[in-house]
Amino acid sequence: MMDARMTSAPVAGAQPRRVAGGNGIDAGRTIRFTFDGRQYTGHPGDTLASALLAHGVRLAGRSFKYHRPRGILSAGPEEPNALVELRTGPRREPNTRATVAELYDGLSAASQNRWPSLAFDALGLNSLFSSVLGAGFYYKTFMWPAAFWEKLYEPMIRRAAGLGRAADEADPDQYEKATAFCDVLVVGSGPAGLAAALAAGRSGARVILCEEDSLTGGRLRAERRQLDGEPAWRWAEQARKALEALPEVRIMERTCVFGTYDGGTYGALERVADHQSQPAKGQPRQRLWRVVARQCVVAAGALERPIVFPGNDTPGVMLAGAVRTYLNRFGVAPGRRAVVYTCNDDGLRTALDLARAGVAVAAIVDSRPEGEGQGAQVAQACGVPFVPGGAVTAVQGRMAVSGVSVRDAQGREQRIACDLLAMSGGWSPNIALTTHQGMRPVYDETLCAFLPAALPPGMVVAGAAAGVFTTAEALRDGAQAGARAAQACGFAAEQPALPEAEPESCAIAPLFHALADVPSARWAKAFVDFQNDVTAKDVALAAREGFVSVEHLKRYTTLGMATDQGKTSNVNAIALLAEITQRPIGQTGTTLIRPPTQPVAIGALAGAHRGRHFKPARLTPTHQWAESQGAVFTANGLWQRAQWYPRPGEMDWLQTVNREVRTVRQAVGFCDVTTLGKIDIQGPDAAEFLERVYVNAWKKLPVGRARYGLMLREDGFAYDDGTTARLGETHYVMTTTTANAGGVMAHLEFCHQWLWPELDVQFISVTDEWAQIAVAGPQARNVLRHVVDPVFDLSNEAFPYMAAGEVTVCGGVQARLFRLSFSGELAYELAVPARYGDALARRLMEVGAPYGIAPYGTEALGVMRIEKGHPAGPELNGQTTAHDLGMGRMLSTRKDFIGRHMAQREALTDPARPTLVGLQPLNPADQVVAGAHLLPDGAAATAASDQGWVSSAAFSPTLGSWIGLGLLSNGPARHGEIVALHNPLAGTVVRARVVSPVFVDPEGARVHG
Amino acid sequence: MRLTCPFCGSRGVEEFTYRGDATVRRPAGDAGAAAWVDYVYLRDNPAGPHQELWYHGAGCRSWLVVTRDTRTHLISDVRAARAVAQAEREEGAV
Amino acid sequence: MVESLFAQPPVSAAPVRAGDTVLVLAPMGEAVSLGAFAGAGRAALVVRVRETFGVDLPEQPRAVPSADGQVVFVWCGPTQWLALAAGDAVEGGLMARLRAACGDLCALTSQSDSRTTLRLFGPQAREVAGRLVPVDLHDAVFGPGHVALTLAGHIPVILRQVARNPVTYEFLVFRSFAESLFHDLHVAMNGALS
Amino acid sequence: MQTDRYSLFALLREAMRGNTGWKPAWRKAAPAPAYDYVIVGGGGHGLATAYYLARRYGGQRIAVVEKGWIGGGNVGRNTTIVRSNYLLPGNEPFYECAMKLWEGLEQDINYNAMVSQRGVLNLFHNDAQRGAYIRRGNAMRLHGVDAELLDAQAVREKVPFLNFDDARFPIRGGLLQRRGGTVRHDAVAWGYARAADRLGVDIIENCEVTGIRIEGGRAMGVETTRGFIGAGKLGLACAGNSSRVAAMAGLRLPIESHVLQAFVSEGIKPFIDCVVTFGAGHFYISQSDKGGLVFGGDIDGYNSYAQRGNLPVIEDVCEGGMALMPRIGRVRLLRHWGGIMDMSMDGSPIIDHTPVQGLYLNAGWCYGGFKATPASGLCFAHLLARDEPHPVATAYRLDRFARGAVIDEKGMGAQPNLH
Repeated sequence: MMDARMTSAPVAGAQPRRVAGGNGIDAGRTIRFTFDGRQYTGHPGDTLASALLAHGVRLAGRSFKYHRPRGILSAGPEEPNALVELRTGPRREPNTRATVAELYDGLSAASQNRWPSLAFDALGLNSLFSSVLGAGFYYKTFMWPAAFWEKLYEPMIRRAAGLGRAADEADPDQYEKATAFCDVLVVGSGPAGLAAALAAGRSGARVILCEEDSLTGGRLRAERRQLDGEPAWRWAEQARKALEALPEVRIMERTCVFGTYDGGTYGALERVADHQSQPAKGQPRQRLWRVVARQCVVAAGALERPIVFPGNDTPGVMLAGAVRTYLNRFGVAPGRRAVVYTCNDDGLRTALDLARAGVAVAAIVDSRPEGEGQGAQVAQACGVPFVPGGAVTAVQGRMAVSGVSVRDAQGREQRIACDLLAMSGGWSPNIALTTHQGMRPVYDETLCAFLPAALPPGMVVAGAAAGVFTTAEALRDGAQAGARAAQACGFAAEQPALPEAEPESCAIAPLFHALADVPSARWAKAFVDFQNDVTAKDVALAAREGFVSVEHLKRYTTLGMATDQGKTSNVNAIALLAEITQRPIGQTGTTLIRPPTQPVAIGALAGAHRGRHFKPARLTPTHQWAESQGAVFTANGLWQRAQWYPRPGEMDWLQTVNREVRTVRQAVGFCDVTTLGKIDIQGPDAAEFLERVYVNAWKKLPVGRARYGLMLREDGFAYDDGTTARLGETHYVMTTTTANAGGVMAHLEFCHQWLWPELDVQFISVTDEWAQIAVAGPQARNVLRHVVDPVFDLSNEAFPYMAAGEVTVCGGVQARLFRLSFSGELAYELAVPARYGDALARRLMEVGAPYGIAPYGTEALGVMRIEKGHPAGPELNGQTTAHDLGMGRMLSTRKDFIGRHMAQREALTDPARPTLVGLQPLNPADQVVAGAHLLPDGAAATAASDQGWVSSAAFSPTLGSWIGLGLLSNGPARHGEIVALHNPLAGTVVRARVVSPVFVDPEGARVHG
Repeated sequence: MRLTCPFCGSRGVEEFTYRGDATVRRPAGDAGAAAWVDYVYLRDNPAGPHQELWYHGAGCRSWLVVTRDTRTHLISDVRAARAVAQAEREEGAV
Repeated sequence: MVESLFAQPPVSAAPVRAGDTVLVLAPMGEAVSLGAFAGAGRAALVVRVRETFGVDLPEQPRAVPSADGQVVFVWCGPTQWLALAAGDAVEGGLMARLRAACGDLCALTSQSDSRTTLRLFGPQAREVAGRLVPVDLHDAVFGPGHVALTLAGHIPVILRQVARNPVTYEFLVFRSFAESLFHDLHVAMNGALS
Repeated sequence: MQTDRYSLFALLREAMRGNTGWKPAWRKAAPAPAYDYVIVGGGGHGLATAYYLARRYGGQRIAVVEKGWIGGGNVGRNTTIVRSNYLLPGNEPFYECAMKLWEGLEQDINYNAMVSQRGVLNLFHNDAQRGAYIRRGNAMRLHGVDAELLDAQAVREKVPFLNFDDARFPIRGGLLQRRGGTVRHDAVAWGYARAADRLGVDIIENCEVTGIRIEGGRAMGVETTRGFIGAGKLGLACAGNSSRVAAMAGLRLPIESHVLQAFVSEGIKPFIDCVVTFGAGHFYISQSDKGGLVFGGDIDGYNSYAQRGNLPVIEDVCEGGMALMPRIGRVRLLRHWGGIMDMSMDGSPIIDHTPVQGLYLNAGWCYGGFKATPASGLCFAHLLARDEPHPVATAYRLDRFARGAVIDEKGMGAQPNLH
């Protein structure tokens, strides 16, 4: 057996199978590429497939299961066989269809799923065991012993799995997204699509014409057809020019509309730079379009069906229409001596085109009986032997076709030598976009095709996609569809003048396979799904085992689940199943075609937001300053916050944080707390509103004072907390946790707009308006006196704990001052307009220096709140109640508020619920770990003894001990008890005493200082 | 999917967040426990037209009452929740 | 001694350009939100603003200048507007003027530092904006004076077109997001031009 | 009888005779007038229920009625992950019961469902997440379930292909359950169907329930497109459509139906050998034995019976994928689809009686249904046979919402689309 490649060893520059007249290539220029390391040449406009065929290369890949040698079946995106790894290194693209990979100078491709080489593939041996490896064989074995699955069988299977290899490194290219709006989206630029775009475009409608190919024209480029006496592809080019001249028409080539989504939204992928060796600087490789269209004309054409017969996967067996594409568009003869096998008149055209190109046609085999169709005439015109009522029963050759066995109507078999078999089972309308919303197509017996029945709103189908197969009718159908679509958008559309097309016949008699005695155990390998190696036998076996629904067939045999998603196999499979189960095709059903219509790179669906730009980063007003201080940042939601501020000589973060805590406890520190949500609330009913959203009372809060508030969800569990200050009679500013800032805003709007529209109140976020800086520590007041303008009295009497008011700072800058303390020290939060936050930090450093001031980060903030027993995120986790957090008494009984009723349910008021406690290890050096579970001291480490968990933990430099907050069953009643902190993940048990959650200054004297 | 905000116009669903059934009503303060369980937890969850609450959080911050078919995702009506709630109050008051 | 604090711009980057399309940080100006109180308050507010500023508060997503050109009122929701001072031109300050005019009829809240304005203009401006903003920016649909509260990528923005020649957009974005939006717009500019 | 067993021997024997001796995996049963037990829903849970009823509880005269073809719902639409890494005591024993059943499933039902315990790794990215995962891992360990905490370095060694160096939310570590993994989803339905069929269960396909006949407060059977079928006990196992079917008995459930999308890429050579969950985006992934990357994210977030979702979630999921694994940028998404989830109000399932006598409910599986399949079947069978909850499913009561004894793993409250 000879490798086809070796029979036509290429000389650089020579393309032995190139013929004259390719309308889509620039034959005047030659470019180079490599396949499996070997140098070849081609022309701009070639695909990798056409260029390989030009060199006589037939063998392009290996199949998934049996590693059968495979060639090039098609000339389009439906290709199941010729899949390659395109490019190398981080740009390696597995499973790229050679039939749509545009050739560029320097292209490098490699075959895949073979070892050691494409011509000799060791796993080709699988083919010998195919009778064991039939559909679903793996469900029936590999079960003993149980442990061997992971150890032996699965690794074996996984080694054989997959086709190409993903790149080993991050994709270096950029991707982009965009949204486009139009009145009429036209999908496909064959005769129907061009006519539709012209009709709609000339009405003034906004039209987007998407063509997944690099050139407009569709089959007009693939056929030797005349329109108005000119080659049809010329008309396509003129139509394109005419469209280009219309200001509201946008032509998008290399753009595949891959999905129909709700509300007239379509997903489309534009291949911006795939036809170049790599994108230019700043250029995205691909662009994802969300196209919002009022109307959509699907003119996506049709896909030719192979015929199922033994050996139909041998390299050199091609779709008849693809052969014409290679001849007419690319100027490539895919063989030197061809047999044409068809069941329809369209397939016969291949014989004509081959003959015209000088390729010997050894025979035309037409499945239809003598006298049906135009076979005899065509055969005569080409001077070719004609076999009516015939069938191809076998293919000779392993690596490439060397001949075929043909059975005539009388049952006589003959062998015909050839290197190309062009087959046509008819055309299946490309209706994928019509089924994405769950509308099932119906089978049309006359056309032997599934056609859309119901359509998504705003969608029409035209041309071959609607089963309108002749050029003249497709033009007319497209023009009508385009005009109607424009009219539906309110434009006065007329049908454009259409060119005159020659008469043509598309007559067809159904033919899906050439197998005798359905079903038969003797069938040789006749492939239905090429890539996944599903044979007619597999379909029969599945049916025998009861997998007779199309869904079951698909899942049991993996039919239609390969990279081509059954484009060339689904209809044949349904027809075969129908025959085996003796049902009409229409009643056998069809599976829905899932989006995308063509595989879409994950990078393109992801777009530009990658790596560090995965999500936007919100920066606080002091961010730059903190950076200049060498702060270490941490993400808090989208915010970046300073976690701590290391100083030279500090050994680790813990040392830094301890120093920051001590600074606050002993002198003064400051911390940017801008990220807390801040909501400005104004209106006559503001107080009443707060009464209803918070559990506690608000009406008596005086102007100039702040109060801590707790919100529940309506189901009675704690939701969020924070302080709200009354700035005026009807003016409040609420703070929320950083995490819930957006959620609380939505919640307030919900309550206001939906629950209590009668309340007169307005909200607006002021989170970004103010740089809010906590200044905390015994020296806080002294430092602030240097910042707050002297007319404002900061004395304890004039501005006590929980006071709030407007001040000016640094000589007249408007500011707000709140005497709040999260740390438990004498503390303030000073808010200045955000633009001054950076300068305020610098000023605080300057004026605070004599007092020993230092900035502190979120870590020290967290340590101090644990020392003070303030609940935060780990305690307010959506599973806890006010009671659990030690705030049960805050729940007012004198008013309705969100969550009040559900909070009274028995399980929420059970005293045995885990409740907030402090935990102090008996040995201060024993680390307390958040997430450890609380068990009675000495109890066995089982779930039955589990009584709670450690929610937050830290080393307290103030106490010189690790400490924790936890939620412990019956907690408040157990102060003094010793419990065991179990952390089986780390293998540790720490004994700790249950204490009050307030570790530092339990009387709260310092905040009043 | 696109929602037509009565204030902002037709927008992609990514600008909105969903809250659920808009036919349930918060019980009066003195309603019994069963009424609260109904309100907070029980849903008709129909396969067909469904009145539901959406929030145009990335837009004008309006809560909306949307009527949408849960089988087809087709939207037949969008109203401002506040207007709906106010109209109900007025009806109730009559 | 009169002290003052240095006002830090929200974006550190200098203006960027791709071809003739330019992205710049607009100068910080005064911005005040107006949230109309309920009932008759809203209608009264419209009247009061008309009397004081010679313009009707827009009832649709639009931005309208006051008669003297000193203030632009941007629609921000069914009961909210954002008043933007054009430069430092508002005598006595925008907030003070608004408070005097209509402080009793609406909530007035300073947004001067909440919002940052990134200005994008040039021949590719529409193309670039369309990369990030999922609303129809076609000239016949969205022109000068039009406003959209929407997302630019992941970032909430108030987008408005301020000129047609060259096409100029302003993205009003929360200050903390400004660096990220600036970056995203810059990437989109490079992509649209290539 | 023996000839019907699956084995390597059977495969070889059949290979010799052209694979002509294989029997249908299950009979195409026609409905009898009445059964002791009628299970509505021929998905994984319904079929497993029938199997365990017959096998472990000596149930006889059992039927499963299915409106379409068996396994056409969520058991054939999920991302195939099994795990028992739950936090709350109401959930953990139940899911561990499922895990143990998975571990012996293939030998039990004589069907290779490719239970692959390749490990499930949940990544965390900050201290708060770390604490929450430690709490969860320790809860698992206290229940006798395997769990390991990995630090960033250990994660890097295990899954070196993640984005460690240019991440917006750096990976700080992960919680690993080695016994978690994947199971070939369709095979679960087919395997249970085949095993139940061999025990005499009638699996009645293309038989849609159109009504529930109730007399004197008691469920008597179901009206179907193939006639009335009487039932001694009637079990609903039709998650996704629970509300619609329960409504036939006049019940309103604490459930909303939502769409969850799933995704598969083209087949590529395997490089992901465990299940990975991204803690800073909506993304999880595994790689199938065929080479496809199987991944998903959050539900779309609105009520839906349409079995399909929309672009924003697709984009969001892929964005998460690229943030976590930037080398998959050029791998192509092959197919995406949606399943209907019974999203309960606390994110946890319901296996309980209903107020209608003789009517039992198995519902509210959210997106935890597939991994639960064997235990769900076992516990529902137990409830049907014994009229009391199985010991590992005692928390899954319908009245827990009224009592407040919710099982809310995520702490999201009565907001199904947030669970």
